[in-house]
Amino acid sequence: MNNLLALPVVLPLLGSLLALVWPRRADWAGLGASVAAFVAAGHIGAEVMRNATLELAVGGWAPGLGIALRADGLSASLLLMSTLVALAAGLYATTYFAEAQKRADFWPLWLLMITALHALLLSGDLFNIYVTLELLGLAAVALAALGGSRAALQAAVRYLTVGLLGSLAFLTGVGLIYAGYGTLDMVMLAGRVDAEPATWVALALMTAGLLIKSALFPMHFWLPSAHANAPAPVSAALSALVVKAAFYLVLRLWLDVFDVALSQASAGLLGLLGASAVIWGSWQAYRAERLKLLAAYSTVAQIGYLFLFIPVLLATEPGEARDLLFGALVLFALTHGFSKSAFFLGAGVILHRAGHDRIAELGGTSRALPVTTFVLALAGIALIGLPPSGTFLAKWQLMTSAIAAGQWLWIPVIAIGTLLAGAYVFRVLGHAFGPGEGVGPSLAWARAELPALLLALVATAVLGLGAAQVWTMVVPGSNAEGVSL
Amino acid sequence: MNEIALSLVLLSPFVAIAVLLATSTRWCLVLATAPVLAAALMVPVGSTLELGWLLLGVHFTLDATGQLFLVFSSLVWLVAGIYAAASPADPRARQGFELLFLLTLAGNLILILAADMVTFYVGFALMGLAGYGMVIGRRSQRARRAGHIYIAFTLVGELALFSALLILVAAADSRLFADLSGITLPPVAVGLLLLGFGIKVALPGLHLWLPSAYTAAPIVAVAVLSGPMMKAGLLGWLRFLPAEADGLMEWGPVLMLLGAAGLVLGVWLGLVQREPRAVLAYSSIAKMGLITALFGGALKSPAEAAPVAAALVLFAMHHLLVKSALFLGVGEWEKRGRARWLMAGLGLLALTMIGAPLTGGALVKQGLGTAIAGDFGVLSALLTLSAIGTALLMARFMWLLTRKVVRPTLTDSIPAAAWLVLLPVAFLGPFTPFVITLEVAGMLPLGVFLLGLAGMSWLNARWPGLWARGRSGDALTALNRVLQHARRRLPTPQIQYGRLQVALIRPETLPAPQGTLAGPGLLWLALFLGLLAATLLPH
Amino acid sequence: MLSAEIIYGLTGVGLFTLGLRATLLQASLLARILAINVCGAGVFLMFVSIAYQGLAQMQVPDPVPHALVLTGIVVAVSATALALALGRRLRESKDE
Amino acid sequence: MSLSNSLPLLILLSSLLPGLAIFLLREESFRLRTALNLFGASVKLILVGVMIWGVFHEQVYETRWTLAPGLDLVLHADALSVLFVSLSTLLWLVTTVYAIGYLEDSPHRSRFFGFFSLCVTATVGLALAGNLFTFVVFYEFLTLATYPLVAHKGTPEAIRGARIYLAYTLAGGMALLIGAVWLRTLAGPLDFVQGGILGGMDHLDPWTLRWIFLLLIVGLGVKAALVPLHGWLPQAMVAPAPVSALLHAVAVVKAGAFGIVRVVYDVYGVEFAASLGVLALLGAAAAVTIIYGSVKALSQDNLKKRLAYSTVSQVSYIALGTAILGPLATVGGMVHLVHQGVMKITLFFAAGNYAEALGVHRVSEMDGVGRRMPGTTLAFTIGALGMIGIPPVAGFVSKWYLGLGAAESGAALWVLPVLVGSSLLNAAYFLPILYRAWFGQPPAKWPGGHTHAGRWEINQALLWPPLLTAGLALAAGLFAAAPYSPLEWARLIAEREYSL
Amino acid sequence: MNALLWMLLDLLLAAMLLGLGWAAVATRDLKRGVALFIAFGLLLALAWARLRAPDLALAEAAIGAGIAGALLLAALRSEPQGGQPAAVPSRVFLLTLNLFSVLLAVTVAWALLSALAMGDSVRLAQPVTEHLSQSGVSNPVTAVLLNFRAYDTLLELAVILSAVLGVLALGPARPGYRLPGPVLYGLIRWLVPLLIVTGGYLLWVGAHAPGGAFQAGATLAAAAVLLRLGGVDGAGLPAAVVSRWLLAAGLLAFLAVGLLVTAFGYGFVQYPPDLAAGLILVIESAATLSIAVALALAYIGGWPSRRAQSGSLHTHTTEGGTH
Repeated sequence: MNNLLALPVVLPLLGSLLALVWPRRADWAGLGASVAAFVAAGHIGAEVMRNATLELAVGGWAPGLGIALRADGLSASLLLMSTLVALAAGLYATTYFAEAQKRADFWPLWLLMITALHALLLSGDLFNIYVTLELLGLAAVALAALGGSRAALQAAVRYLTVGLLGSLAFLTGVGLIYAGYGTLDMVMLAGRVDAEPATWVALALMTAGLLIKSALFPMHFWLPSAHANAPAPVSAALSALVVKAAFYLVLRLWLDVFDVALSQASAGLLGLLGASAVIWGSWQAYRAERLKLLAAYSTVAQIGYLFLFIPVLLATEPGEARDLLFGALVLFALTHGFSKSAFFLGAGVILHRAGHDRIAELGGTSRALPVTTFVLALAGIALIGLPPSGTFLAKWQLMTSAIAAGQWLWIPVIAIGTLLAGAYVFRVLGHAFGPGEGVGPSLAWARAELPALLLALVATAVLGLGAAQVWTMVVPGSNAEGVSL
Repeated sequence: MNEIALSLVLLSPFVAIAVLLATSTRWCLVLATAPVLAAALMVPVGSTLELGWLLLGVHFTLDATGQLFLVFSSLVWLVAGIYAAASPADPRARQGFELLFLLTLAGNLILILAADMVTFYVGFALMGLAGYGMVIGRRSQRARRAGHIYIAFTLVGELALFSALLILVAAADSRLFADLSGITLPPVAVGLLLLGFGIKVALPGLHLWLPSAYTAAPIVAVAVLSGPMMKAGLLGWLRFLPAEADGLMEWGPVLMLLGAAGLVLGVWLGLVQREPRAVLAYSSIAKMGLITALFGGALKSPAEAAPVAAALVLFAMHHLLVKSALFLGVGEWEKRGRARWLMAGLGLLALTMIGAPLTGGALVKQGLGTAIAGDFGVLSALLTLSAIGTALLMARFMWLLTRKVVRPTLTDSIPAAAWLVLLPVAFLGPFTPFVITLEVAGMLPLGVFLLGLAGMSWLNARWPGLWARGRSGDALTALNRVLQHARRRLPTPQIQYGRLQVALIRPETLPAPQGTLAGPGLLWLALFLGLLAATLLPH
Repeated sequence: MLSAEIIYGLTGVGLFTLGLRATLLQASLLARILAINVCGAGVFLMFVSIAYQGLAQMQVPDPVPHALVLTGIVVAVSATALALALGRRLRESKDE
Repeated sequence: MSLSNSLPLLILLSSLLPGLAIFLLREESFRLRTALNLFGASVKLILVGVMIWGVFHEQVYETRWTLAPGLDLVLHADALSVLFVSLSTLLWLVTTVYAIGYLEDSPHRSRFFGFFSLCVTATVGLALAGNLFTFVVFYEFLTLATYPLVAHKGTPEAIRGARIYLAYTLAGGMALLIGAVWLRTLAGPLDFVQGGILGGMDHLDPWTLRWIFLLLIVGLGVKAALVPLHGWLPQAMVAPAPVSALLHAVAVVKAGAFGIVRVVYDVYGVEFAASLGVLALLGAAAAVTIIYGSVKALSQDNLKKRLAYSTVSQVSYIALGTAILGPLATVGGMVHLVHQGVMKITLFFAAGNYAEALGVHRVSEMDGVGRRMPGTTLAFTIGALGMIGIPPVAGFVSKWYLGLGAAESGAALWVLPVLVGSSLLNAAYFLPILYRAWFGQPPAKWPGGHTHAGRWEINQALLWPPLLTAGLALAAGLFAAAPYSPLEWARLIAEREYSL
Repeated sequence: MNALLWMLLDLLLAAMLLGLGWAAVATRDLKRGVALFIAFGLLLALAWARLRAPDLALAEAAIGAGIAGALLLAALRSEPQGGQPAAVPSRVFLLTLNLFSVLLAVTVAWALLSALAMGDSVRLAQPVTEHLSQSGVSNPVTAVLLNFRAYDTLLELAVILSAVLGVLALGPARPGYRLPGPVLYGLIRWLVPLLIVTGGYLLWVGAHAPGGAFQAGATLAAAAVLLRLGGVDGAGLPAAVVSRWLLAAGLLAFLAVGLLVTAFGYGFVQYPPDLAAGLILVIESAATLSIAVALALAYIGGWPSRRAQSGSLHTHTTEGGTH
């Protein structure tokens, strides 16, 4: 009976309710809840490191009849990331939204979204996951619309519609599964599923639904407009967390639940889509004229990388090699989460200061906002996948496994993607270093810039040098020792 | 003791440089050269000096040949030094002339005393490059051009030498000259050596730098160029191509041929020159041609090599002295015009040059004659030929001196004095026991010399301006052309951005009704079916 | 002899499909939302027919799918509300 | 935490921490920044001194940090790394002094010096890298640290140059990465071992190994500016003089060359590489580069560009020495690693001084600079003569051993003409400069530059560094045979590599 | 015979569902579409009843058809007449789309049939009936909703909340309707209390018979809708401050209970068996209020303007709310 697992869901929910009933105290309620959730997530992470997986049967009913919450390395690490990113982005939001009214609107929705994320990451029940998906989708759409601009609204509408389609497809799959196997609990299901029509179709439906939500090429069409037009903190969360949640589900279903029904061919298809996403997304990012649009497209590309892992994972024999690759996958997801949120926050700062985020007119930013420029650079390093960022290690491992598995196709894809990433990141930096007016203080705007800086540092330094910890968390029993001092 | 003496010899130029930089007095030239001469006379043959920590490990030694070179060279350097120090300052030539003079001297001394190839090379390079500064001493347009030509040739020579060295060291697995005699010298190396030193000794074809340099450079520079520096080339051959080493015999004829060519070329071109300096320059070419030929002879028959070499060295030393003295005299002449005592001195030098009786020249030539008596038919023929040629050249030289009118410019007397000191030594040549001998070998050139003078004055009276066609220091622009050619711009590769064409379609822009989700939706359905198919296929 | 669950199940599938298709083809937001609701109704119908199958052994139908569908209906109506509000706001922004 | 496993880390930190601290300094706090810089540099110098002594006495220094299971970040000190470390450390100190003088009262000095220190950190990391993975890490890190330096001026051409630099180096880094990963899948953790690690593994397919070698060399060749991967180098000339100096002498270009050495000697093993026949390829590439670079240099009127192309040519001597089988050539290549650095940095310092004091950027403007700035020009002269290979300057020693190695191994006799030809070309593009500088007629008025009042020809912080490095270049040649000289280190490396 | 009759009835109903559904989404005229959709909803309720799911029948009638219909009708008001000009897809495209849709339908049907044919059809019905006694309620659906899978319901309330907050964040409500004629007004006065009472009843009865928080909340919301139609802009909602509390009430109660029990050593949302009935009732009543307010606000489309807050009937409404 481990009630700890409920906290990451309950705390933000409480926070949102408090923020709802005390609009004037919204900031405090929000930040308090975020911090509390972060602490809880930290505890869960520690627990998971100690003994592999945690489970909570909500209501005391055995999984199957009741709903089970579970945390293993994967969900725990993602949980940690989401709490930290949420905290930083929330802190930034307190300065991003000038007028109190906006903040009063923002906080409850924001915390509901966080609630949904955590619920999704911890849930062990297929239908419950559907509910969290819907909660996540609605809250995200509402937040994306907060910008209020016409473009934002249009994007939000489209986001909502495709999101609903995706969830319906997922729900249909759930129905088929329930019809076939009479349970919704994923662990029980893993024991029962077999290679049968119901399984295949259900898997295809759920995956297809999730692919829309995770914006895998060519289902990314809704993402750039939605992410680029949302308020900066929201964009950060959308790109860093929400999209990844859908991917997390794909991973869960494919690796833990339906592995018997899978085939290398289907994994290969996902891989191909991922590859196209890498190339196309990076290219679009390079062509983008606005900073936030660039970031959004880069998300498309990075999601592609995540899907590249899947065929390689399935081709790798279970065992040490596969654990290594899996850890790399998690590391990649984490690094992208942090770096992308940092990038968006930085973009937000620039947008606030310059009144626009047109890349071609960023000249002088490095003088006016040195810290923010530094943030963009750090985040960019992680996006490109250069050392010491965690992405670098992840890519290294991915290439290693791909070569070992003889899947050569991915190597040039990764290479081209990386180079394009370098092109778009340094295109921004080049303009930022370029001539422009105004020399500002070294730290322009502490409450706005520090969160971004924190996230960027985590992505580039902490996750790079401390990456070994990710493996210890994700892979039970792999203990990498630190520096031999 | 010996070490100290040797190091004194080697250090004195650098000490002098220090003094020069500290107090820019010009007499440090003397300061540098005087102790060298002294030491050269004192230091016993066979004394060595090893400096393992220096460069790649440096070995010095003084052997018989080396001593001869050292004594005569340092004598010339001393006189040249005094001459330079005393002669009035040329404002444009000031910068660093002394410095380069001293560096050249240092290089010369190092190479003379070097016992291993690298050290020799270091000295040779130092001498050659610093020499450039002396050549362009006057900065005149002509001097600059001469300097460019000189430096180009010098560099080629040094690099040839460098490569040869590498091969030799690799072959001998040692840097010491001593270890060369044991092995068979790779032909490539020998060829490179001939090239490298051939430039210094002005073999035909490789001589092109010489006339322009001699005519354009300050007289002091020419004096040392024509004397010690030129003979360094010969020393190089003697050091690197020990007759005892195998694989050299077939090179003998080659050298003899080249030498003969040089002799003929020098005489022929020398006769048509209109400047005393140029005539002397070509006579040097001719003389070195003879020396080359003799050296080739020595290589051809290793058995008799030793005596020939010895005589050759004496001969070379004599020429070294006389040629330097002649040039210094010409320098005086250029300043004073036809002063009687000057003309007399030059006459005497001309006589010893042609080896007229009672001169050192006669002695060394006689020594050579005896050394090559035997199966060196060709060589003795060459010897005679050179005697006649030299005589004619000297006649031409003296005649030009007498003909040409130079307006005297006021000068001080110390340089002249220095020259006058050098004069008797040069006249008497190497200090062999002085014997008066009258013999045909000596009379012939004398006769030719006098006839030549007479003939020339007659010809000139008959057809004035006959010699007008002669030109000195002929045009050499090949190297410049090479450089010009290389200067032509090559296209630099520029890398292109944004040209990359991506053949991907945006899912939004399918041929679907706008404003609906139909396009993406279609793709989505396709995706679902694709996934399903992919999952089903294997089962 | 078609059993009820099969009839309604297939009906559900049909509704799901045509709702989906309409969602894709409709240009107007309102119509699209209608279609999505129909689509959802189809899914719910599948669930309920699955539940109905339980009637054979136990005398009551399986209550779990009912609960799920109840949740689903509420979710659907919430989404509809939000979507319509967005659409309204969008139109106003078009007008102003 | 004993010295033996912390020293490499300390050496790294001694430039990393000051660098990071400097970022936080305000623009005005000039003294503090200078103090930090010099403090870091001197501490590093001391630590490196300890390391030199230790390695000479066969001490083992190694820092190991596990990044991921099976992926260790290893800092390890062997003779080769010490050679490079000491070079970069020494020149860092000098360049820092120079940069302080060069950039006085110019904007963004904190940024500049911050990245400057990071750049050196990366270089030292490269030098101390104990396995291929670590090397790749610092190789990329170096790219990042140098980009802002190249772009420092912020002018459009600076940005452009930086972009081109980046395009080349990132691509190269990618090739290197792929090669390294590929090799790792075949051969496991690639710790650098004297004599190589692949020689023993005969189960590997030689053709695979050849391809990997090609990938690695292409990756390293970009930074080492092997033709045709050299395109970025002349463009990077827009950087401020100290940066160019560092780029060409120590950091970027040298990193590539150093990497080639590592791959050939400590990964493949030189004998094994030769048996694969890949060395011939490398040698050919190096030879072509040497000649091409020199020929290009002839046609440059812009002084820094001419120097840049001369770098293209000179650095390939190292690759050449590596490509020739045999200890002597190895010695030549290794020692040139140091010699080229010292000489080239001198040349760039001098070039910087001309630009700073007289506004002279082109060779055609250099008439008579020798009289105006004798000290600088003396340094320049020594450097140039060294580049040509004229004794007793250091360059001669390198060329001597290279040539000797070539002559010794009969197979590589073709190298001699290359050496000779390149030396001739070097002379052809350097001597005219010297001639103008010393013997040319100075113009009535210099193109520009701020006039420096005082008894020195230029701010002392700009005068002494070139003189010092020039002195080093001279000393390195003059006392080549003395203990602890670069040559001796190179010999030591060769002995340990060939286990003589 | 009997079974055959049933089957024919089923087929008829199914056909009508499909027909109505098709008509609703295929029509170009949005008004018609909405009307058809409401009809479709009612028909669906019938189908639920046929499938022995009375709770769903109620919910569908109240929410699916009722509230959703109201929302759609309200939206129609501002929808430009006749909808957007119909976009005509190219022939080939339409063909492909149809083909794919058919394939989708076929595969899903195939899967569904095979799933229905697979193994035991009991599924979770077995454990539910076994544990029903401990759930504190006798209506299995309510048991599942508020006990076995209470966690779902918790999040579901959050879903409603997020939707409403989203609506509220989009800006103020539209102006309401002008005052209607006396007839309708009288009707409203008469209907509203009835609806409120019904809602209270549904909430109460949910424990052992069809009904529950959602149906009840929807009914109350319907009352609010009527009020607004009756010209009360505020739809009888209390002041914003209070409404906020009401919005939060359901979740607050849920969380309070869920966390409180943990203090006594129970798991999260694990009711002590003997208290279960009471706790569930508390939660349900709070949830009812929240749902009602939420749906009402969603219908109004934002916070009603201040003036609207002082609507004629609002005190009455709130009383009813706190029933």
